[in-house]
Order: sequence, then structure tokens, then C-alpha cells
Amino acid sequence: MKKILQVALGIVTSIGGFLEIGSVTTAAQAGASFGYQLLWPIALGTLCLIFLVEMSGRLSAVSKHTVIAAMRDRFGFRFYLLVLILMVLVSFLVLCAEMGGISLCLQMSTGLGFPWWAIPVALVLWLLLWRGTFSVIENGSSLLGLMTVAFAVGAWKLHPDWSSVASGLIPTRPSEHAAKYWFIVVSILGASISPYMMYFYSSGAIEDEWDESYIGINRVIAAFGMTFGGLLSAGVLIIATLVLKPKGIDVDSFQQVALMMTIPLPNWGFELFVGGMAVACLGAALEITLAISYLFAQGLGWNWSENAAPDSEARFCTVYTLLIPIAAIPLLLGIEPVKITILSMALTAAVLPAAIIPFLVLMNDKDLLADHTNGFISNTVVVLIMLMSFALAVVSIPLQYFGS
Amino acid sequence: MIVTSCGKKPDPADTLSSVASELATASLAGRVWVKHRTPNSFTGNTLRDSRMNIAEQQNILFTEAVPPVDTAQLRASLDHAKDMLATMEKMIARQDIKSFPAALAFFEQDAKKVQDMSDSLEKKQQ
Amino acid sequence: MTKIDLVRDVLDKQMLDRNDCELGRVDGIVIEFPENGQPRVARLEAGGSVLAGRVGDWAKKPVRAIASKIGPKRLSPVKFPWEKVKKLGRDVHLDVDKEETTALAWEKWVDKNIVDKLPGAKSK
Amino acid sequence: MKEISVEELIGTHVVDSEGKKLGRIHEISAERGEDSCLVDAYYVGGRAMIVRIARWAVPSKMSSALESKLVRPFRIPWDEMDLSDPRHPRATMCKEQIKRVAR
Repeated sequence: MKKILQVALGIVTSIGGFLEIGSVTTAAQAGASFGYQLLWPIALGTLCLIFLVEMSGRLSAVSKHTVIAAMRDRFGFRFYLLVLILMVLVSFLVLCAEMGGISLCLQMSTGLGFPWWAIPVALVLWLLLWRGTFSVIENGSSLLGLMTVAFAVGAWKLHPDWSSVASGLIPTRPSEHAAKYWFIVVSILGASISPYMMYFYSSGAIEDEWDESYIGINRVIAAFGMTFGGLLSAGVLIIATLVLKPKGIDVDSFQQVALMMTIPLPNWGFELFVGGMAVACLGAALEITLAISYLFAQGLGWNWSENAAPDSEARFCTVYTLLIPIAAIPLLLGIEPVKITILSMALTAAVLPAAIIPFLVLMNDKDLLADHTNGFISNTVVVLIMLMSFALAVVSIPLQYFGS
Repeated sequence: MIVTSCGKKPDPADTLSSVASELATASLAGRVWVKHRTPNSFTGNTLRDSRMNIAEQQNILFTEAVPPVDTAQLRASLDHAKDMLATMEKMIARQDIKSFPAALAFFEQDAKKVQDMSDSLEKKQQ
Repeated sequence: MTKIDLVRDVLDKQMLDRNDCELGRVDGIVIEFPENGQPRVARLEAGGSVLAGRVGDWAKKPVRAIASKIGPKRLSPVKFPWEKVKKLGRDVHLDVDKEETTALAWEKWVDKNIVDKLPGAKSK
Repeated sequence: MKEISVEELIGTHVVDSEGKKLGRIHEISAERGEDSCLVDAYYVGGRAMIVRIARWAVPSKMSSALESKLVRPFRIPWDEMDLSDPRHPRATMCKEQIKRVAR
């Protein structure tokens, strides 16, 4: 019984981890500009994330070491430092974006501009980490985040033509606006395959004291949780295709996504979007902040745990105590959260190899995983999707920002 | 238009279509507000953002990226649309839901003209 | 006698004290060279100055400058003589107590100067 | 007594007694006794990174063949290595005498 509950909670958590400002904005952009044609990157990104999350859980359950600790053990300090710098820079931008997402939701419901919300949001985020335990953060934010199921309901109510939806799962080349098309592909992949999820999830497995008996549960949670998350993203894309695309609306703000929700869900669409996204972004912000703190603590061999009092994990807590106010600065300056989001998602795709290649090496190490090393399929799938994301990112980011 | 910065030369067709997108957003926001689906402040802010974005794009449209359309007509439509947006914002502020639909209808006429120009330009370019 | 590889089995591993408390990682290993005889591993080291050296000679100066301005102002690395190594596995287990060492100097400094100054740091 | 850090030795280029390049030090093996740990040999050359990745990327038979052909390092016993200048280590044997070994 306890395990069933754990599986259920785990799945809910994964949904919470999947859906955030990045995946919603990029999915809405994709639907509004290219319709169902861009469903395939959501499917590929989700598939890749399923594998990565399953691997992170398995690594921790078997070796009792996190991804970060194992990486420093195996590749040494210089390599760890490189990964640390890249991941902190990119995750910092993603954190700004998530805090911006919460602030935008508050702006939409109150009318008070998002820069005003930067400090209150930072304070709440910090207090939750400072006073909350790992399970409070994991389960609380994700249960509330279930409001985002509204995306699936909304898509369903619009009665999409399911055969055209299905055809979007097959990658095709765009008939026009190729640069924009590939840039959105990269953003979607970056939004789905978030490396911070690996660090967060593998540290969570240690915090929850997983052992080898969790390998099966872990597999179920990863597969179902991420699939649901991916389906909700697809829901956003479908709604955008049916509501925004016919009107010629290009998504460049979060407000347009909120507006679009009021068409399939007239009565509660707006409130569900604002509430659900505020919680989802808060959940993601918590996960990213913890992931960055774990990156420092585990790589440098400090004592760490989100469950202990700040007093006994001083350095670990100091990392997020310093990080959160800094992440509030761009918002205070009034930099558009959606702009930060788009940039950070594309950059995530560009740094994926630095996070994933060493991880894959670890996942094939018999010293660490004994009989539970990766199989041929998981290695191949992850390598292919990662290389594709990286190649597309390297080509399309310069095109997007500096013209052809 | 994901990013229009970093010294990228604006494309007339893209700029026009992004103006049309702003107009469409405002019209959707107006329609939904009449049906009481969104809060006043949100709708007011959305219309104001649209109006300001249009003004910004308009500058580019008539200097750096002049589209091969009837610019006099375009300018008139955009000016008129902006005026209507300002009027609608005031109506929302005083919750004047009765006269709003008429104003919205006026606004949408101009929005449609711009949309048509953008569409025909897109077709021509293909 | 067991054969070990210093880079693979020792360097960069997590160090733990008698009660499995984290003492940092093996950032450096020092070998002694007697006049006539086989060189031997003298001690394990941990600390920012050792890490700076691993990044490159250029990094030593700025790290030293920072360490002399803030923090517990301990400029020499934490040192554990080889004799203290009890078990080598996935982690390095040392026969010491964390309180006897200077490994937690930074932890204590941060605790006293940042964490304890904020409300609600004592419990969860 | 002279002291050298392992992390400083790793990555330095080694030459043989005739000044020929052997490669970089990438591992130091030691014998661990009750209370001591004596340095046994230095491993030079043989792409350490390739070994790490090859170990899993290719089937084990191919991998060991690959290791033996391409990435076999030189093993230099502790008493054949001159470390009087730690930045420029020098083996006291010539390249032909030092044997390539599988790790």
C-alpha cells in the first residue's frame, strides 16, 4: 500500500517537474505558429527525459551516490568545475524565468506589474526552502500543480482532429519560416530535457533513502510521470493550434496563453491557468534552486540535506540564500520573463552534452551499477536525442539572434 | 517574433504580421472580457501592452522596413486602431460593458484591414 | 598489501569521518620522497587553495586573495595523514572526528556569520 | 624531505633517458599496507579518457583489443623515474626498455 502511494506521489511530482513556464510557452509558441507540425519535438523530448530520470533514480538507488558525486569521483575536479559553471549559468537563467512566471501569474490576477512581485516571490521561495522539508516541497507543490490538468481537459473539449494530431508526431520539414521552426524545436527540446531534473531527482532518491528495491517503482514513476507531463504540454500545443493559429496570433507573451485558455474553458480557464502555472513555476523554481545547491554541496563534499535544519547544513543553505536574491534582480529591472525563458530553453539544449555524456559514462559503469547498468536501447535513444538537440541548438541559436 | 534585437534587420512582412498578431490579441482579449472571463485589470493591461507594442512596431514599419502595401491606408488603420484601444481601455477602467462591444467592433474593422494586408503580403512572398 | 591507483581510487573521493560526517573531498594527495627509498603517500589534502592549483597557476592568486579577506582565514589546506585512512571504497573513511579537524572551518564560519543571523535557522 | 603533489604530477609530460617523449602521467599505482602506502609505479601515455569511454562504448572483446593495441600506457617503476624537477619528469630507461602494459 505504501509503495502504491509512493508511486502515485512520484507520478504527480514528475508532472509538476515537467510543466513550467518553459514547456508551456514553447508549446504555445509552436502551436500558434506551426500547429500540430511541432508535436514531435515534445514527444522526443519527453522520451529522452523519461530515460534520463529513470537513470538518475537507478544510479542513486543502486550506488547510493548522486549523479553529481559520481561525476566528480570519476572525472575529477576540473571536469566537475566545467559542468558546474555551465549548469549554474543556464539553471540560473531558468530560475529567473520560473520566478518571472510566478510573478507574471500574480501580475495577471492582480494587475500589479511583475517587477513588484520579484521580491515577495523570492522571499516565499526562500522561506519554503529554509523551513520546508524535502517531501513538503516535492509533494505539496506537485499536488497543487495538478491544476495544470486543465490543459488536457481544454484540448479535449476543443475536439481536435486526432488524425492530424497524430501526424504531427512524425518529424517534417517546415514549408516556410525554417529558422523560426528549428529554433522552436530547440526550445521545446531544451524545455523538456532539463538537466536540473537529473540532479534533483537523483538527490531526491538519496534524501528519500532509496535502495535497489526501488528500481521497479522508479521505472514506473519516470515513465508515467513524464508521459503525463508531455501530454499536458501537447494539450497546450493543441489549444494554441485551434485557438491562436487561426487568428494569426504569434505567442510572445504569457498573457496570450492565459487568454487562449478561456476559449475551451470559459468559466475557470483563466483562474486555472494563473493558479496552476503559479504553482507549477514555483515547484520548478524550488527544484532548480535545490539542484544548484546540490551541485555545489555534493561536488565539493559538503554535508547536505534539504531535510535538516539550516543551522546544521550552513554552506548548503547559504548557496540558495545567495542565489535567490540574485535571480530576482533581472525581474526587478523589468526584463521580460518570456524573453529570459526563450533564451534559457535554447541554451539548455546547447549545454546538454556537457551534462549528459559524463552521465551516460557513469550509467555504464559496472563498478557503480553492478548488474543494473544501461541497456543498448537507453544508451542509443539518449545519445541520439542529445546529439540532435545539440546540433540544432548550435545551428539555430546564432540564426535566431543574429540573422542569417 | 521571438526576438527582434541584436542588430537583426527587421523584415517588412514579419513586422507587419507581428503587428497583426498584436491586433488579434487585443481583439481576443476584448471579446473574452465582454463574456466576463477575465479580470478588468488583466484585460486593460493586455490592451495597453498591445497598443504600445503596435506603436513601437509602427516606427519600424514606416522607417526601416516599409512593406510594399498602401502605406497611407496602413497608417490610418493603425492610428485608428490605437485610438480605439485607448478608448476601450478607459471603458474597461470604468467597467462600461455596454458601450464596449460597439468600440470593439470598430477596432476589429481596422484590425481586419491590417490582417488582410499582412496575409496578402505573405502570399505574394511565397 | 593491496594495489591501489591513486587517481582512480583516492583522488576526488568523498571523505567521511568516524561517524560518516562529510569532511570535504580529497582535493590533493601529497607524496614524500625519502633520500634513499620508495616514495610514500604522506597525506590527503582538502581546501580551496589545493583546488585552485588544480585549475591552474593563474587561479592560485585570486583564490588566496579572497580567502585572506573573507571566511575563516585558514590559508593552508586541511591535512589528513595517510595513517588516518581506515577504509577505501566508494568513499574514503577516515579515523578522525570532525570536531578534531579544521575540515569544517568554512561550514562553521558560514553558520555563524550568515545562517545564524537569519530567523528560524535552528530547527525545521 | 621532498614532497610532491599527485595532482601536480598528473598531466605532466615525461621523457625517456634519451629525451624522447613518452606522454603524460595519468595514474600512479601504490601498494597499500597496514599503515603505509608506498608508490609503486607511474603510468604514462595511453589516452586515459579513451580507455574510460571505450570500456563501455564498445563490446568488451573489442574494447580490450583496442586497449592493448592503441592505449597501452608505459609503466615506469618508482625507482626508474627521476622527479628531481617535478615539472619535467624523466625516466631513467630508454623507450625500448620500458614495457607497455595493459591496465
